[in-house]
Amino acid sequence: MIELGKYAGAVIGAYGLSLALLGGLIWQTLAANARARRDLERQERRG
Amino acid sequence: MIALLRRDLALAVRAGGGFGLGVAFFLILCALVPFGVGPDTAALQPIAAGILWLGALLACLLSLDRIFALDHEDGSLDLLATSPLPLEGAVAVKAMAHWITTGLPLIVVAPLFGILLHLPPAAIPALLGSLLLGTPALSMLGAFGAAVTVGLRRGGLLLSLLVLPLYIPTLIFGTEMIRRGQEGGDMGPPLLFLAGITAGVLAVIPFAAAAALRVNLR
Amino acid sequence: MSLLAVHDLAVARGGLRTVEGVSFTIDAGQALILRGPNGIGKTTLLRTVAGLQPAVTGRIEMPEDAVAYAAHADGLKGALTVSENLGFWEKVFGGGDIDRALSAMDLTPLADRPAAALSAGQKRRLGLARLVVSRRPLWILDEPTVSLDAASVLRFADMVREHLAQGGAALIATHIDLGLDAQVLDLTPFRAKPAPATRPAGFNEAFA
Amino acid sequence: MSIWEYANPVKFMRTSGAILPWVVAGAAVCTLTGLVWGFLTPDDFRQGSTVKIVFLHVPAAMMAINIWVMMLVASLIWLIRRHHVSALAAKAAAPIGAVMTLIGLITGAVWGQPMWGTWWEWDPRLTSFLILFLFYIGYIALWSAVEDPDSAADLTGVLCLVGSVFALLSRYAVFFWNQGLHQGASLSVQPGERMSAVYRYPLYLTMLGFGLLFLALLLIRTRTEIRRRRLAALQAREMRA
Repeated sequence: MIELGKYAGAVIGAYGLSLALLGGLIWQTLAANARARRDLERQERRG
Repeated sequence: MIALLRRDLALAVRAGGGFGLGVAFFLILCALVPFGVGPDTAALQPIAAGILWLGALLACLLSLDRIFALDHEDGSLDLLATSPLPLEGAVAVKAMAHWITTGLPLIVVAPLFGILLHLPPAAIPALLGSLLLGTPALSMLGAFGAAVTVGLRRGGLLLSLLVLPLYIPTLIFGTEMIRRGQEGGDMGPPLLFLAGITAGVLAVIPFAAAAALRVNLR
Repeated sequence: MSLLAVHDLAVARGGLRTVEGVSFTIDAGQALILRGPNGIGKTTLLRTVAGLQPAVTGRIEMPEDAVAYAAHADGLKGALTVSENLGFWEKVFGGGDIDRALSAMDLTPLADRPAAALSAGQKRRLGLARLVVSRRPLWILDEPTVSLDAASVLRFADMVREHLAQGGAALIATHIDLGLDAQVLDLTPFRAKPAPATRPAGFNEAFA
Repeated sequence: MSIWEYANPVKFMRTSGAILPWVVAGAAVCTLTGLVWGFLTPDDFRQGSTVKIVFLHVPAAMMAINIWVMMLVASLIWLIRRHHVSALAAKAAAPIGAVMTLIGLITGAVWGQPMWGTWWEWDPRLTSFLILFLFYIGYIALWSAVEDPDSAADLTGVLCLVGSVFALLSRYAVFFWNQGLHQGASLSVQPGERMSAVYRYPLYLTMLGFGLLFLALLLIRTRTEIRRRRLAALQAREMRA
């Protein structure tokens, strides 16, 4: 494990928050995409 | 154009509240601040300029949605759009009517409220000058926001969200000018910036607002 | 000489074209009545010709500043009196005869009433009186007789007839017979076909 | 063949579908490698381990501004040439830009905390990013408030134009208002001194990674918007028929 010194909390916090935000964005993007694809396919099968 | 200005002013007077409401809101805001921060001159004086500008800005925001909403509802906007008046001109005139009914009364009472907030008398010319130069831009930017959100159901809140960020430069230079007037600093640069922003806004924003109105009319 | 010439016009509502291939001309002294079922796009067509929204394709030719438009909303301010309301539009449109407009729609006795105190039919009459004040040659009217009683409809028809006699023209969407000597255009055959468009009218056509 | 043909939804779907896996792979490799490499760099003698935050802060801040510029260009293309995909791309980019701005703000505040002694300082750079964030929020809110897609595209386009001018203006105003505590150019740790190669190369890698990540997310989100639009269009057609 690398030594972060006295700023460990700040560094880990910054990485943690940022990666959580990025992860949330990616998850939302993929979920919305999957949903849109599913809805569209259902509509196209019907019509 | 003059006919439109006179009609809007007459409507503001007759519908009541046009002139008074903004000023009343401004008064309440200025009266509440000392309750929040304490009655000491030492606490009030440094923030007086900021409070006065914020109060003017919020009072101006209150009546923005009425600039176009009423005319949109009763169909006047359609008729204005087919009239010989260019829509850009109509936007400018309606923003001017808004300034006369809200901005101008605020400027008149601002020195009075400045005394309430312990603003030193030396800063009052700067206060008047900054409001006089800055508030026309507030009305015009507000007219742009109103044009974008006219006809939307949740328009009111969205209007504030869109317009307030646009007010930031005017707010910064306006309060900076008073602060410098208070401290006897050089008011030139903020004054020039404020005048420049207002001039630019008055020249360009009517076109953007008219474009947004045309989109919302079709 | 024709006051309005429309060539191969297509108009859209909600990003989908409603009617297409519409062509007609209206000469001075003529009126054209538009008919068609609800939702076919009469209002959209009128708004397009009035210049309130862009046409999808086609050309609209008319002299500049020729249109006076009147639709469901009368553009009245309740806080102003009847004559102040007319006076405002008279100034905006550059001069017409308010007294003549008032008498044309039998509003003279009401001239000093605030518009808010008028009944729905009286408001409508005031909205139509504005047409006289505008002094525009081409009247574009969308269901002008809504909430008018039989006597007012006759009065309105007289007003249109007088306008036509003075060299004006009118394009009217209405379902009732005004007793005008007018051509009738039924929009039903022009209903837009859901064929792929080379120039989409909006998102709904670009992505379908 | 002209570049404008990619503004056709069908062509866009085909092309973006073909390049998407490569972009995703590139984004994952560059971002992850860059961040891990950056995390393993030695501490700066003055800033200690907080220097590691630069590998998030600088790319996110760079993308926050670049994405707004991209939205401005896309809005202009829509307003002038009426390419529908362009308007949807601007819509799709906005939430990515907002998240990047937020990351820039958070990392900036955390990075400054040990030096400034406070979690938030009204430093002009941080403040102008806060203002940029407000503009992103307004833009996204306007898109979701207007129901008619054509009007929404036009109105947000106009807002993006006006907002760009005022975002820039606010930036100057904020620098006038409060001269900063922030360090000067982003690529130097100390003013006037170039960043050493130990930090520079992983930083370049994360910048490339964030750029590719944005491209990947943008393509996916634009595809989502196109599908949603197509669904709405099919339903509108059904209603009309």
